[in-house]
Amino acid sequence: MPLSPGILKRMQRIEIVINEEALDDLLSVLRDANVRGYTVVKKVGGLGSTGERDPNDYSLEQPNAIIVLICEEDQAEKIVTMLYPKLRGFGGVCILSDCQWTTGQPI
Amino acid sequence: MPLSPGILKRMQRIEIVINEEALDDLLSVLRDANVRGYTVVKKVGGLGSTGERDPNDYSLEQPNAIIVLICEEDQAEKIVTMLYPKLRGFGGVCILSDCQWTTGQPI
Amino acid sequence: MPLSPGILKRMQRIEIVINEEALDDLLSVLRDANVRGYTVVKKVGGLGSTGERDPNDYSLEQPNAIIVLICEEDQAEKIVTMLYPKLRGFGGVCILSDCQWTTGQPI
Amino acid sequence: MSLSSLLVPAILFFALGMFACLIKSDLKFPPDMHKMIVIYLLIGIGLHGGKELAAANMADAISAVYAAFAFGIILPIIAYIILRVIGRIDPLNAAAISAHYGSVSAGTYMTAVAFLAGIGVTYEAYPVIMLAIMESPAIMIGLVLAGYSRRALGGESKNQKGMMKHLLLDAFTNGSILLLFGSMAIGWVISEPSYKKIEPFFELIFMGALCIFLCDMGMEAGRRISEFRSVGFFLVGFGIVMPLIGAAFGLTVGHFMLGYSIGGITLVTVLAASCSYIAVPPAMKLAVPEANPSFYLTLSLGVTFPFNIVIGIPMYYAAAQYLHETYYPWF
Amino acid sequence: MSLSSLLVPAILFFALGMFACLIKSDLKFPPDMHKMIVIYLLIGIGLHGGKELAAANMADAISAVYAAFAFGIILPIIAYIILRVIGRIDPLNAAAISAHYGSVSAGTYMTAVAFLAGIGVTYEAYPVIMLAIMESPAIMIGLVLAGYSRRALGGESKNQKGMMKHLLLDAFTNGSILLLFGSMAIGWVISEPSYKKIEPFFELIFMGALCIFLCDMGMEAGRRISEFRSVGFFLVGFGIVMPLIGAAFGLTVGHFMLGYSIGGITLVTVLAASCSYIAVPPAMKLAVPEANPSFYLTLSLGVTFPFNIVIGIPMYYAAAQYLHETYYPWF
Amino acid sequence: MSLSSLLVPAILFFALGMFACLIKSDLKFPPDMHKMIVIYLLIGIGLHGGKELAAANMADAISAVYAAFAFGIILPIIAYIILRVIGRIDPLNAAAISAHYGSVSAGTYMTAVAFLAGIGVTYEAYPVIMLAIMESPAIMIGLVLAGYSRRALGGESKNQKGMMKHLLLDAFTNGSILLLFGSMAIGWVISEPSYKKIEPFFELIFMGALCIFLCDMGMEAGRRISEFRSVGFFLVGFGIVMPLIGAAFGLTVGHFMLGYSIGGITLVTVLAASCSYIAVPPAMKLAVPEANPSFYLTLSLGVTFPFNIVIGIPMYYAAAQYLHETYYPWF
Ligand SMILES: Nc1ncnc2c1ncn2[C@@H]1O[C@H](COP(=O)(O)O)[C@@H](O)[C@H]1O
Ligand SMILES: Nc1ncnc2c1ncn2[C@@H]1O[C@H](COP(=O)(O)O)[C@@H](O)[C@H]1O
Ligand SMILES: Nc1ncnc2c1ncn2[C@@H]1O[C@H](COP(=O)(O)O)[C@@H](O)[C@H]1O
Ligand code: NA
Ligand code: NA
Ligand code: NA
Repeated sequence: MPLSPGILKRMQRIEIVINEEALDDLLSVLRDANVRGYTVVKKVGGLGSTGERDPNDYSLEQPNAIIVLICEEDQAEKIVTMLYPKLRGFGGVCILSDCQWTTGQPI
Repeated sequence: MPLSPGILKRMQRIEIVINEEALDDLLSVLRDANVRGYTVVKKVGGLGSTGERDPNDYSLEQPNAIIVLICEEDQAEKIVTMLYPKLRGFGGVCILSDCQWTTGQPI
Repeated sequence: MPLSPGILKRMQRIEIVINEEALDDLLSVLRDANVRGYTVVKKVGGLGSTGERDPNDYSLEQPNAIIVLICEEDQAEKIVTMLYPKLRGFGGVCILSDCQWTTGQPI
Repeated sequence: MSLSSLLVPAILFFALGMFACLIKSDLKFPPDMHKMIVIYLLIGIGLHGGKELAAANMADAISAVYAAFAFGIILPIIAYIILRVIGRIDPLNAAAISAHYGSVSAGTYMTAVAFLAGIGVTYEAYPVIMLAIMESPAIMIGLVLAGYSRRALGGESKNQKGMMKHLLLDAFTNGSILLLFGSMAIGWVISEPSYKKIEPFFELIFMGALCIFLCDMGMEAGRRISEFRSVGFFLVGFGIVMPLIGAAFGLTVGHFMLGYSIGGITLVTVLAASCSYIAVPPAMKLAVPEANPSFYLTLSLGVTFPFNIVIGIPMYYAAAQYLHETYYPWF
Repeated sequence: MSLSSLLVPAILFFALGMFACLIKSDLKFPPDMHKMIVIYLLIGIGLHGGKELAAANMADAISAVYAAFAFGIILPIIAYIILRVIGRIDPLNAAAISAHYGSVSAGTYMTAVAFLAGIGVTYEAYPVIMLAIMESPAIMIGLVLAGYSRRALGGESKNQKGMMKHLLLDAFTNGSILLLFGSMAIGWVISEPSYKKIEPFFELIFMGALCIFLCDMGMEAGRRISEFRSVGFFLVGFGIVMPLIGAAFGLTVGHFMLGYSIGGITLVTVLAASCSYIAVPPAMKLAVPEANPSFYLTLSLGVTFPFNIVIGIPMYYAAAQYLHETYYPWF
Repeated sequence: MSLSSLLVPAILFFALGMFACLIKSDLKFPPDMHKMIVIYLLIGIGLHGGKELAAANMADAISAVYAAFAFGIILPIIAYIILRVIGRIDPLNAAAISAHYGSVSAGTYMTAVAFLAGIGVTYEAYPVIMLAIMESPAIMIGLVLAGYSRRALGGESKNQKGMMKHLLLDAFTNGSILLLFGSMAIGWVISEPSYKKIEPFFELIFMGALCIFLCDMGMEAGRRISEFRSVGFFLVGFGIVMPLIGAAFGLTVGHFMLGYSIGGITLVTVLAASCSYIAVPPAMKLAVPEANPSFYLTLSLGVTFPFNIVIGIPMYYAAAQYLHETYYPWF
């Protein structure tokens, strides 16, 4: 893209979907990894290996949470390495993708 | 990235935004495509060819839903081929992008 | 991917996270940039340079909003150029990534 | 009627909501709260109406049904003509807007009931049936007008019949209408002691809950009113004149044809003068997607609704009083 | 008991909800509204029960506790045997379903209370303790049955003990049970004038709020009932027969062993006949993840709950009446 | 004052909420429920206050306003000095925390009202005006203290004036304050029969709704209290001592200067002793972003609020009783 490289910076986008109950644990792992920014969407539904989850189910209210995290490549590596062993316990999904950060000041 | 390829696996991320009313139809298409995992965010707003949608509008309560789906490349192809003809009816958006799945066990 | 190029079209995905209070301002910037489609998720939490935000906090109810926008490359460039100076005021995050749009009719 | 009749809590709370919006307060009620109060109010109004109807005269009830249909058909046609001929509004927007004026606003109706209760005036049970009935014919007429416009514009006439059937079904299965009819039926069949058990919830605290609802509606109206520029002066004027035309019909029918008491005439007038913001907007969005929703929503929620709440209701009441004291009904 | 006893508003609103679902109305209550009403109803029922218990006999209260435990243990075992032997249901699903039938449904209980209030019948204070107690033993038995099944299937027996402890704790810290017990304790200790202050909120308007709750439950039941095909005819039949078996136990215990009045027998019967949809489903999802939730949820919410509401309660009442007038209690 | 005066339902529900949090129950009220009850309670308190004020003495009302301003200015300064001199807290956190103690907590005020109602004690109408007024001066003082600290720290003084204007506006347009003032005005102007129509909703069921609110606040307090470690022992101690200092002021002003009854003195004392968690936290987050919100929120919601609810209110009442019976007021 013809945008000046001062405006755009290559970063990694990490997206995690887990059981909302495990959210606090996950966030504390992230804090241990010195993460300084993330975004959380709660009351999310889904289907996975543990069956269907519906945040509004009358009897089995089981919400997921989505966490989105933008960070530099080496930090992404660190985070994934830290999360990897715990992810089986948490269940859910964790994906990485490339992105470009537009403000010159990455966190 | 220097992460071991045993930890990361190339996958496709499919993201769909549709009218919440069409969600059940879409999910049954996905089930037909043998999808074994997805994440759903409801009560989402937006602007599109059919105008503005606000889940909290007093009179025209019209929510969208976001569906995010991580799958292998060939399954992504299958899903897109199945969805393609129906998408015009559903309206909304369906995009694909590359991502890397971190637990060794793709669904 | 072996999918016909008639089905898939390269586009840009812009994802913005900002304070929900700044949403109206942002959307009017987008409207000025002639954007014809976007998706908005409200009541989103997160952590950033201005501290933690929890949409359900009893006293400091401070929600973020996520805006996702699919557009063509040159429009993405235009939007980023327009947003760039305002983003510092808005705070938050704005990232770009590549994606493929599946319906033949980009907005 | 003194000024104090305006100092009805419900109306004051509406004004408070508008004021909050005006001074850009961060006051905001949770969206679900709005939905919950609407559910509660509709059930309350239905139950009360049903109980009264159980004791009412069938022949009179049927006259009310006729009147409701007449309003639902005639008012949108008048509105359409005004919009097209005087306002030169494009046909499809005209059709969509018109449909709203053939229908009713439950919020306005309840405020009128609160107004009458506040000044101690009684009223007949029939207007509540009219309230429940009036959504559907207006939606149909809106669709007919849109079809007519489309043909006039030379467009393809779409599957008019299929749409009609679809909308008729929608109008019947519409949650609000179903709740109103359903609780009316329940109020009708249950025994007096049964009713007494649920009366504290559905009647005793009704007026207070209405205040919260109207405070919320005041904020919504304030938000909508600020968009009046995008709507244009003609339409804003229309949003004030059309309820007056409706009111003239309502007064005539309520007094001369139905022969109601002052309270009953006021309610019939309010029904004719008010304009839907519950069932008609989504129906029109579906049936006339070419029309701009911000036109009919601004008119309905931002102009006609506040006009009726603050100025209309006391005015209609005064007119009903005058008519009742001056003329005999025709029948 | 005439037909009019069926015309209890609470039951009619349940029917309205099911009807709305049947005709595919877009009527939908906000999910948070459901949670809020449940919170309100549980507190209301707990306070009322606590106040009555404060004036009650301890020995009698303890008999009620025994009965509650007996139901919670015996009924799931019977259910398990029927499911396994007659229905040839796989062991883990059988265990999960069984646990639900040893437990109770607060919604059914409250409807029964509304029913009795509607026909002016009084009842003892003890059944409300049974309501609060009966969730836990059923969960434990469900776990024992699942462990037994797993061993029978030759699978690894899992950490049965740890799970038991975990579930016991969960059953105690479960929000609904805590709310019920907590407000029962509060109702117990507060003075009469204190209770009078909060009575309007928790008693006076209780029956009306229950109507809204049941309307919502009617929609949920309607949604679930439409899935009965995926559940199979045997299970649907089981969902109707099992409450009858429970009712037989309830009638026997309520009349012959506890010696309650007609109202009290009816409530005990309802407890035995009803089946949990609040605390047991999440516990079973956790403890028996191999079982299919749509089985036990469809049975509980789509079959047994509506059966009890519409047919069961009046039937149990009639049976209690008959028993009470025909036989003497054993003690 | 016997122990039974502590067994006020509102306080017991607060304790139940804290207990639920302590045993890590999964009990959770929907966040919107909290907002809805706050809206309801603020309107209820405002209406009631307004109605009483309509019958009250203007000169006395003005003394109350003076007292409110005095508290709002003096208490934060005292708090700031304690925090800086004794606690060696950094200046900006000290400023932000101080502002909270000049302000009030509507929840504490309402609990005190419930407490007085529970033991049958009457009180003056003026404290409710103080409640409405006391948010704003405290916010201003907080800003002044922060500006002073920033200059003392040698930092740039920011646009102090612009911020002041902005916050003044915010304090006025703040939703909660607007609701309180607005409904006070409505309660003032409406007629007695009008008030009677909405009284069942806003007064009759008020105490019950307050119980649910306090149960929720108990859970929140429990959550916050668990963070007291991150706050440090000095601040926790401050969160208990500062309300006692405020209470001393409140007792003096309420009895000697305003000459209120025992109930009125108690309420004035509660206002002085309580600490905001509604309007001040967001204002301080905006005005003093350098301060750590978890400090002032933990203190306000986790320490001072529960202290006042469980220990403070009965203590302040006892002190008011003692003063009233022992000394004459000065004026
Ligand atoms: N392939 C997938 N794509 C998107 N989301 C998924 C996928 N698999 C699992 N999830 C999400 O992760 C949650 C937990 O997954 P699981 O632990 O496998 O049950 C699910 O409820 C989904 O919301
Ligand atoms: N270009 C776009 N980028 C992001 N979201 C879009 C876009 N176009 C449409 N949407 C979403 O899809 C929904 C339905 O679109 P439509 O069917 O075109 O009205 C909209 O309400 C938006 O939430
Ligand atoms: N690195 C990041 N990754 C994901 N979201 C972020 C990141 N940094 C900030 N955010 C989001 O943007 C919001 C505002 O950020 P800020 O203006 O930096 O406080 C935060 O509350 C987060 O939701
Ligand atoms: Na009308
Ligand atoms: Na049972
Ligand atoms: Na104070």
